[in-house]
Amino acid sequence: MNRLNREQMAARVARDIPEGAYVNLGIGLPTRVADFLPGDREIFLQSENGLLGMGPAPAPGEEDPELINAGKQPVTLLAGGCYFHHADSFAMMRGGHLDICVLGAFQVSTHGDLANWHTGEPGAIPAVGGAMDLAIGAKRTLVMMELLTKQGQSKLVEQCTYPLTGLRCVLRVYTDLAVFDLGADGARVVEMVDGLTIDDLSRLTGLPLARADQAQAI
Amino acid sequence: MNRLNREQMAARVARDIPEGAYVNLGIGLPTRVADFLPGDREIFLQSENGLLGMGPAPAPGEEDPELINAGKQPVTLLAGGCYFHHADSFAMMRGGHLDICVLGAFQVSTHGDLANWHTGEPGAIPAVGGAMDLAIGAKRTLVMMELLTKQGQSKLVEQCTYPLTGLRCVLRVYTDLAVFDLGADGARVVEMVDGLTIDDLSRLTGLPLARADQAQAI
Amino acid sequence: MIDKSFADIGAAVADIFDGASIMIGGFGTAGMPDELIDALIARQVGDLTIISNNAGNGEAGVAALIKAGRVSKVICSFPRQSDSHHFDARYRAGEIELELVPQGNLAARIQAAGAGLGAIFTPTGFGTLLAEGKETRTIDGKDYVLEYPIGADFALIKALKGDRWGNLVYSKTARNFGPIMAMAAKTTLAQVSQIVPLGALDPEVVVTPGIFVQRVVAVAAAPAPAGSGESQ
Amino acid sequence: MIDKSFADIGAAVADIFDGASIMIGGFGTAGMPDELIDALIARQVGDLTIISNNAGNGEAGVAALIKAGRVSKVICSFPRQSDSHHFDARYRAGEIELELVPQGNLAARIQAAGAGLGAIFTPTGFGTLLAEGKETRTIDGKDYVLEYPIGADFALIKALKGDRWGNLVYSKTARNFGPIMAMAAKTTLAQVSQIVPLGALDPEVVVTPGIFVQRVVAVAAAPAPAGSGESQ
Repeated sequence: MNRLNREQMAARVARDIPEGAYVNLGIGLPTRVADFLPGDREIFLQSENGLLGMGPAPAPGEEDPELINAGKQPVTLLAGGCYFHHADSFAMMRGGHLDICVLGAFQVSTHGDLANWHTGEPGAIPAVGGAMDLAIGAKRTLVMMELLTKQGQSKLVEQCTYPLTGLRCVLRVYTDLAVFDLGADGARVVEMVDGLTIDDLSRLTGLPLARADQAQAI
Repeated sequence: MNRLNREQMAARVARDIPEGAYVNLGIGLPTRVADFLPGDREIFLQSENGLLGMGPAPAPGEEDPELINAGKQPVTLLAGGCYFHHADSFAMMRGGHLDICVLGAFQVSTHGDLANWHTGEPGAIPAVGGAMDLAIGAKRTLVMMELLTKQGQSKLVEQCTYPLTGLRCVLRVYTDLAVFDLGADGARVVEMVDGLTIDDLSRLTGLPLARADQAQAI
Repeated sequence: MIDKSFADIGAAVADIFDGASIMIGGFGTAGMPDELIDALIARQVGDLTIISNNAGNGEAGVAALIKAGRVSKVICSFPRQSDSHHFDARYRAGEIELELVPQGNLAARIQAAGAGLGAIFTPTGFGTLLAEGKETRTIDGKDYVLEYPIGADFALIKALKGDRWGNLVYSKTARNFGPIMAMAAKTTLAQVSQIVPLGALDPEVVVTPGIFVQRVVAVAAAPAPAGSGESQ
Repeated sequence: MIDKSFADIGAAVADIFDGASIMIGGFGTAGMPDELIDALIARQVGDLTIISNNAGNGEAGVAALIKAGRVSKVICSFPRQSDSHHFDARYRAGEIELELVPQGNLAARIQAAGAGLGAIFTPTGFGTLLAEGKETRTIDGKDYVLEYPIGADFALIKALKGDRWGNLVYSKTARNFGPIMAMAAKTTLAQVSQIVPLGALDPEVVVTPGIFVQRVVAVAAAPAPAGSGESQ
């Protein structure tokens, strides 16, 4: 069984981002998707702190403290990119102008609920940032995450137990073992890694899983 | 009795506009106030079609069809002026950022209701423009108008009979015969032209009128 | 490579359909996308809903569209002008429906559509004819009217310069509704005096980011009217 | 002559009072008005409500204000960061109240305050903990939460250049909340790297018109941190 590593997961997501797409890549794992976007495809990366047309990290010594991404890392701006204020930036996100948003998750439910901002632990200081805006604003909200926690529990669930970020907002989940489409009818397996069966996935997740008509190997 | 002409009315209003004020002058008669603002006082004129720091009309031959005021007349921009889009422009007006707005009126009620957009005549095509936004948005909404119609009816009234532009929004009315402060208690006469008495004004307007404590000649 | 520029203005408007809602920028003639409107008139589509500040004046722009009989409804703040005779005639003939919206509500509702808000409580119009039948609420002692977003299938706007990604800058008061209409329409068409190479627009001064613009068409700058000075 | 520039940064903050609500620009350290905050710390006012995206990180800016014990409430979207230890400690000690607001709602509520709206129905947060107890409504099949404007007594923001009328331009992503906070606060203080003569800012590229800015203070541009390139 060829479980995907994080780079392979990022590469798999990148494959589904078409030329011309306006995309926000969430903090953490989704940020890596940028490294796998083919250079011959013009794709517009937005960062919610006010830039569109985000380029790669600057060369060492070229960092500008006033040119950062939402993760507060130094970035660059492509020719043709631009800056704008926070209300315009979130208008892009909430007004349905982004084609794709890729987010990490603690849990995703089979009908598309997302939990990725708060573990709900007592004593934890909550912080939400732009997570809730991203979850509900883009035309397509995608999640990338490992399917199982370190303790082996499925993060794809019937009902999220962590506090929700958004309701019925996730259309597709990319994991290290399979790709799932979500919807009112539940989760359908679009792709699996070699050597895995639907039954295996159902056992690992504890979920009834249907196979998409066009399901194939990742 | 020295009834003020329109230039004198404009000059009278201009006297009350302090240095540093952000001001919108409505279409028509109020536009003339600009001609009487003293040159040594920096006053910021806003036009709702997207400019702040409006200057005088351009010299003949210097008109720019893309540099106009809300009345669609060619204007100029002062050094230090700037352009912005319509939502930001109306945010200035509706968000309480303008200090003073000067409007014309069909009628004003003694408690500050304004009617200046529509005669209510059947068959008239209604047009409101920015009148309702201006009426309610500025810190001080002022009206300048002749006190009487050509038929001798008072335009300062107990209750407006024309369709309203805004409720309880006008603080002061400058007319050719007197200046009135308005409020919940009704109209108080702040100034009158020489040779006029409160009784004369009450008779002309058909209104009970109080004299402001500091009332004086215009 | 993404290139939103259209060499053929007719191709840029080719998918505008019967019954479409169309925002048209401009305040008076400043910022009026006359050439895009002419291209639209050349297509035989009608029953259009036009969202614009005015209902056309003179013979060009929105006035020409109305004259051609393509407009069934106008949403605007100020239809009646000294030279709005084409609108006036169609309106009096009962051929055009008018939804009159205070200018600030128009701007705010367009901006709300672009920003994804569901509705806004606005201060303008409370207690007037234009708020009749609308939900109202007193908030912190002040009265507001509930207004809904205004979006559109298309926006036709005029800018000064654009690039192949759709970034735009404007000229003076011709900016007016352009930036917010670009955000509120599903498909935004911008006519510009000049298409510049990518990167030629300073990223600090782009007014409309390309994400809000789907098509850019260069039109020859109109010759300056007699007696007018620079008109970039 | 109107001159909003202050030579003395202490004089610029001299009327900030106990219990004031203060918006502070910046996203992380980009756009954080450190010098204005230092001047505020030098005054002995407390019980402040801070509205900012973060609750301070490291030792400067909002973190220093919190460390100094001047803050009783924070309204922000993202308080918890790897180096937000001053906030964390005060919060866990029960000394600071936290109102957590999704970032887009924060921006929209600040913008609504500046624009004079009474309330907005926003799509973000519906069905989550952060909308608990709030009014909701389904509009055109989509669910929204009613949110109220956030204004403030003061805004402290950082821009690149300003003039004596208060016009501002910004630098890159340091722009972030500056323009909308300037619109939402009763009194806006902008620190800039340079005060330029009136007319030096192109009227087409002014981001914040002077009407939204009451005071402008020039601060020396910080020396570029070791290993950093240009930092205009």
